[in-house]
Amino acid sequence: MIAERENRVLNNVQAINEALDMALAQDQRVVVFGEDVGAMGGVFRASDGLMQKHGEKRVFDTPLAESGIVGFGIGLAMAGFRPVAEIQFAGFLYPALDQILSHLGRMRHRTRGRFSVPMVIRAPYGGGVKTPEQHADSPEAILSHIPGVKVVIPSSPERAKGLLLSAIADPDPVFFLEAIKLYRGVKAPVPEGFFTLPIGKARMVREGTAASLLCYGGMVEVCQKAAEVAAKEGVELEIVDLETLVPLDTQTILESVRKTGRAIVVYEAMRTGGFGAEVAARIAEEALDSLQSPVIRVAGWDAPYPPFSAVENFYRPDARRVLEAVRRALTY
Amino acid sequence: MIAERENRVLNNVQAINEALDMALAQDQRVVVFGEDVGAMGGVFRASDGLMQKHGEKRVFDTPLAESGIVGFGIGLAMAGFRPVAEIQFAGFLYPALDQILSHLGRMRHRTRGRFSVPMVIRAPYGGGVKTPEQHADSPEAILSHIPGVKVVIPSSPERAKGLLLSAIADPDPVFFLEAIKLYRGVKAPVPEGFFTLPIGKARMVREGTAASLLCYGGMVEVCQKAAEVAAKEGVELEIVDLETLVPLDTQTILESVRKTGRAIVVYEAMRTGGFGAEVAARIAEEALDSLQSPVIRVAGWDAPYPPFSAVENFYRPDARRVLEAVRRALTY
Amino acid sequence: MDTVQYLDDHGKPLRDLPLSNEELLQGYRALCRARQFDERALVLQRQGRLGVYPPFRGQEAAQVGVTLCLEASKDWLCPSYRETAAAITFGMPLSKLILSWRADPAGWRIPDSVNMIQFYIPIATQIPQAAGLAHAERLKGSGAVVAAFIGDGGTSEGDFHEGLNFASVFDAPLLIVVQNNGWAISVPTKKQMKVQRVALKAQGYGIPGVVVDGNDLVAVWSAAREAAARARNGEGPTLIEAITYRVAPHTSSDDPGRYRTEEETERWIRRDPILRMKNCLTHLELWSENQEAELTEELEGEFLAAVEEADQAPAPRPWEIVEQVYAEMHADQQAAWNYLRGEP
Amino acid sequence: MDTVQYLDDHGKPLRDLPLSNEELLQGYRALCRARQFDERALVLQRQGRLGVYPPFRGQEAAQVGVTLCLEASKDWLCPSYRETAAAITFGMPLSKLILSWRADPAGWRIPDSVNMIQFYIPIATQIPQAAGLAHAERLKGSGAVVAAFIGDGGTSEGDFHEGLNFASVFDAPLLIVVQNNGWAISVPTKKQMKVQRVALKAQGYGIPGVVVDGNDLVAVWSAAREAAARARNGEGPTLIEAITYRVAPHTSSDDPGRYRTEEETERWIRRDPILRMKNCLTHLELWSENQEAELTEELEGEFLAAVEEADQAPAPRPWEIVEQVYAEMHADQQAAWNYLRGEP
Ligand SMILES: Cc1ncc(C[n+]2csc(CCOP(=O)(O)OP(=O)(O)O)c2C)c(N)n1
Ligand SMILES: Cc1ncc(C[n+]2csc(CCOP(=O)(O)OP(=O)(O)O)c2C)c(N)n1
Ligand SMILES: [Mg+2]
Ligand SMILES: [Mg+2]
Repeated sequence: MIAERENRVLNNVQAINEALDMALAQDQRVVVFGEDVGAMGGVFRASDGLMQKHGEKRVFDTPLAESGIVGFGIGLAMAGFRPVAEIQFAGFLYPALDQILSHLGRMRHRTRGRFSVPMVIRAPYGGGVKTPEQHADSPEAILSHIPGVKVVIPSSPERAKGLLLSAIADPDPVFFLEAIKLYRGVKAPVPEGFFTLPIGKARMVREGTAASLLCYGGMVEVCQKAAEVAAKEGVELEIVDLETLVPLDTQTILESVRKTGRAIVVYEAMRTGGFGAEVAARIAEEALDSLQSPVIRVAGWDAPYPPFSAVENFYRPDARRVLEAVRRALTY
Repeated sequence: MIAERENRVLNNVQAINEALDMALAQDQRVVVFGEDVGAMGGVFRASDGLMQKHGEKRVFDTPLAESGIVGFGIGLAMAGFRPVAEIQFAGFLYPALDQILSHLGRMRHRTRGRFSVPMVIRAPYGGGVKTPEQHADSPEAILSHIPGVKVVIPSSPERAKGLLLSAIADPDPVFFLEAIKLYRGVKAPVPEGFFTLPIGKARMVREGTAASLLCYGGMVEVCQKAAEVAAKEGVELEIVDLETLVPLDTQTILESVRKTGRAIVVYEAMRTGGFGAEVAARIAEEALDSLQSPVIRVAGWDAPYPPFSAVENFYRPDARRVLEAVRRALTY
Repeated sequence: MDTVQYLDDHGKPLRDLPLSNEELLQGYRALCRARQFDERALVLQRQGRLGVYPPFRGQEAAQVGVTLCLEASKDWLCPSYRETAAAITFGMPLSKLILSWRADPAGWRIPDSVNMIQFYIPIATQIPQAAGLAHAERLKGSGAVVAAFIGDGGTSEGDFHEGLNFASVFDAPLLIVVQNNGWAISVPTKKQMKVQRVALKAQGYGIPGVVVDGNDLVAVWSAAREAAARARNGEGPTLIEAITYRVAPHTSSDDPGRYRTEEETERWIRRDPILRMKNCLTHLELWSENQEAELTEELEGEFLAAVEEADQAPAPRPWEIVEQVYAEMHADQQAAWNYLRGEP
Repeated sequence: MDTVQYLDDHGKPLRDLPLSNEELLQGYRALCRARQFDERALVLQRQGRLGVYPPFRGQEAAQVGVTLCLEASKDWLCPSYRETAAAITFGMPLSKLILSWRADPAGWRIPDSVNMIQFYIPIATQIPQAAGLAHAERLKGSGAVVAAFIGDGGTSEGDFHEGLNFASVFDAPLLIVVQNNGWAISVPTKKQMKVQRVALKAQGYGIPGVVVDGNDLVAVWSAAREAAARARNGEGPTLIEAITYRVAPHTSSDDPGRYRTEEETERWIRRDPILRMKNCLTHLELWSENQEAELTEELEGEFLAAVEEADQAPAPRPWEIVEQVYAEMHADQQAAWNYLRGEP
């Protein structure tokens, strides 16, 4: 694809493709690899055209082995490269979790700074588009509990481009999770040229006073829909897109909750142990006195993401469930 | 070892050994396997003497491959066995996480009940005894975010025996994490004979009024020490041992917090995304009005468990840090 | 390594066949039955009456040949997503398979009489489990065998290795069948492994490795039969590499034009396993166009009936999401269940 | 498979040696230096001046022979916890190694001039990383090679397989050295794999597999030299299996009496690699007891100086726990750091 520069309205895949292309052009240390990223350009076409443009040494297919991919990338990084690996779906990060938990985030710590792993691991995640089993998993909570790694989840084409360029330049390992639902679902203007956006900062998506919706990735769109509906009833919801889960921008979250007095955390992973628990915990620790109603989590149920596509939308939070939570909070 | 029946004061390893022995004797479907569990009886001797007693078909060594061990166990379970696998240290569960996340807890759901995996995976976890790198990890939060599995963490010999016998009898997969620090550190009377203790119930360790210490595994001992010190100053702390993280006994937690008005969650894993976040979140959701002070988490820092043994005790929560938290809560 | 082959590229027997005439006919019918399903399933898919579907066209012989050695109520089948042909031959009702590829829970509940585990999505994870199943049967002394299927791409995963190692160390009665179909989505086998033949990997586990012409039903069936006999006899696992080709797209969402030439595909279509088998039967004077017509009609009827049956399955209900996660729902799930029951 | 061997069990050359006299002497010194460290380290451990320590006695030749082919500032060493002898030969300062086994951060900071990654605890995880390092060097055209060590037990892990496959597919300049020392803690090799020789596994990856007498320094060195030359020449990886034995306990906390006979250990002690090499030198009239005494004295002095240096390392400070997790501390870590700084 190599995003058509003249038309600056891009979808998320195009924005990511553009960021990869620029990173490859700018920094000779960048290499892009994974399953089907070469000739095919990735199952979602995120690396479309890049092998053809930058050559097979810099953009290449690997064998079908995720632990191998991540381990190989760690080796490349220690030898001075800037590996950008694609894991085909976030649910296929699991075979790589040993490399991730044992090494990715520990390298700098254990070697006292001699080695670090400036690697980016991109993976599509989340549901909403009737993918086969395990293709809709949202494992961000697991990744966020791993010391030494960063976790970034963009929710718009512009953010995706700027954050991915930051992630590739970052001196530490970064997971870059891309909501499948937003890949082609959203189109928006994206600035041309090279720019970065800060990792570690939450983003105010919409200001409001009635309650804070704290969300990220595919749930931002859902919260926006909910906020629009609520606005028609005169209820002004504030939306904070966490964007970076680790390191988490606690200040922005707390400021919002202190302002609105009500916190609703929205995520599509299984509720128990999800990243929303961490957000809720921080609010309980640091904004207790501002809370006018209990923190509410709107999340996936304590069950696997349904492989049964007809019912997946009853698992994945939608605007209706967010609005129900808002109502509960406001009538508490 | 085969715990000496006459002396009913056992340590945790002996209690576990006794439970395994009884389960093997009682149910021919039970098989015990893992790395070094046979001739050697396990690196902590939990299966000491069991191969000799029950034969090499029922207690056996496997190749050194954790994904293989768990996958193999899943197969055994689907064919009607009751596999009890030992993973040598919880930090070596990581290579098995694909089998665990992809299959262990999904089997019943995906097959709509045709197959289930009544398997127990035992693993020593946690720090405090100067083990080498990665031998002190506490990955319970990751396991607790996996639908379809249960997570049990005993904190005394009696509980270990009764809960392990329940876990083996349970129709669903159970992780059974055993605090290394408590293996030989604690001796206590253990009832003879076969008995089970309920999975899914928290245990009131000590009643009190000033604040609730919510903890599990190796942290129970730490909280007990803190409570003893506080008691001398006339501060009566309540201690709830969660014992089962999944399914979590939220009611017991809430009752305690509603009573004391103060919640301190103690765990030794890395703070961000730890299981204590889930506990804090549930309190923020359901006991907000009872809280007289913010929830406080006392946990490991956002860093790997230090492989540098001289400083590990500054990472792992101790009574002093718990007491500091108590003071903060009480003076809020 | 030598490739076991009984039929030439046109289906003419190269030597005496190790199968009876009845078996040859049974085999051909099984191939046609699978092909019929695959063709019809793609039509359903295009009509929006199926979810993402991974066709197996061209690989029928490799799957059918192995599965004809198994007994559904005793042996085990551990497939990947690609093995619908194996499942059909193993005895899965077609209506269940349609529902299965509709991602419908009714399809995912496999009948008790069929010892098949699910079509696995996470690649290679079935291999250690298959080793465990096989070891279980050995411990029970049941004489049952397990057949696990995997693709050329799947051999790169650690679980492939761990499973083979477990199976070999425990002499588990297991057939590991690698369908080397030349591609893992867009990645050709030569980028997947440096070795020419997957079966060479068997040597690293001290087990027999066999290469068969995967488009030659006679070769597959007889090699699998020998391997199954060894396994039932306590002689442990065999790695069978079936050389074949995926002539269809990877799944109904794939566009092979992005990574391979039509010419390559054409070459393999000429080696079609069903055509070869039909020519073989014709050559042996075991088959007529009349019989062919009858068979086609029969299979069409069977498929249409299966679709009808599948269409009658009640729509899945939202609250099933939290059912069957544990033997008993826990409190949080019960709350979710109640909530979902309240849905319109 | 043939086992490369140059010295008989007593050290007598079986044929012309492929090493110069100087090299033979260099090799012997390196073996003794490693042995000296191992013996002294165990003493320190018993004195409580070292943490858990995994001795390598009996495996010196397998480690030293490979490492003598490497250049520390250019090539890479990827060891498991067992490879202190390799690290010593590669150029790690002894004081650093003492600190390393004291679990002291000062020891874990490897000098910039030494391209060694940490002693890895999670088994087999170094193999895919080594493949990545090797591929990186190939991309850079540096001519560097990577040597990764693993045990017989470690070959069972999926990462061993994935790493070998990546290395072979990318023709990465990598030596995968399996020290088959007969045991993985208490599990004998025959329970670990069905195959007699680990090196047979190389055939599954299309790369050369070599078996060497791991207690014969000449054999190890020359085989590794050939493999390294192939690798530098763009011919890809080699799997080297060094047959050896761990005559000491698994670690300082292990009791081998629980799983193996003393007789077996005795048998291997008689094939001690250092004794064999010394006999070889004596046989070739390259070595005298005088030289031996001098060497011993020199090595003792070196070790004592290293201990002294190590003892001077400042005690690790609590706040180092949260340092070097990221290039920059984030807010939560900064708070932890402040808290830990406030500790008495
Ligand atoms: C662990 C894992 N990684 C990645 C995928 C995505 N994926 C699905 S099929 C496929 C290619 C499989 O190729 P092969 O094993 O040769 O089987 P084939 O499709 O050719 O039958 C990939 C990469 C997956 N399903 N599981
Ligand atoms: C992934 C993993 N699983 C288990 C262990 C525990 N463990 C440490 S050493 C060892 C045996 C290793 O045997 P081998 O690979 O033959 O090496 P050796 O100790 O003989 O040098 C085991 C099981 C570990 N360190 N890592
Ligand atoms: Mg394939
Ligand atoms: Mg060994």
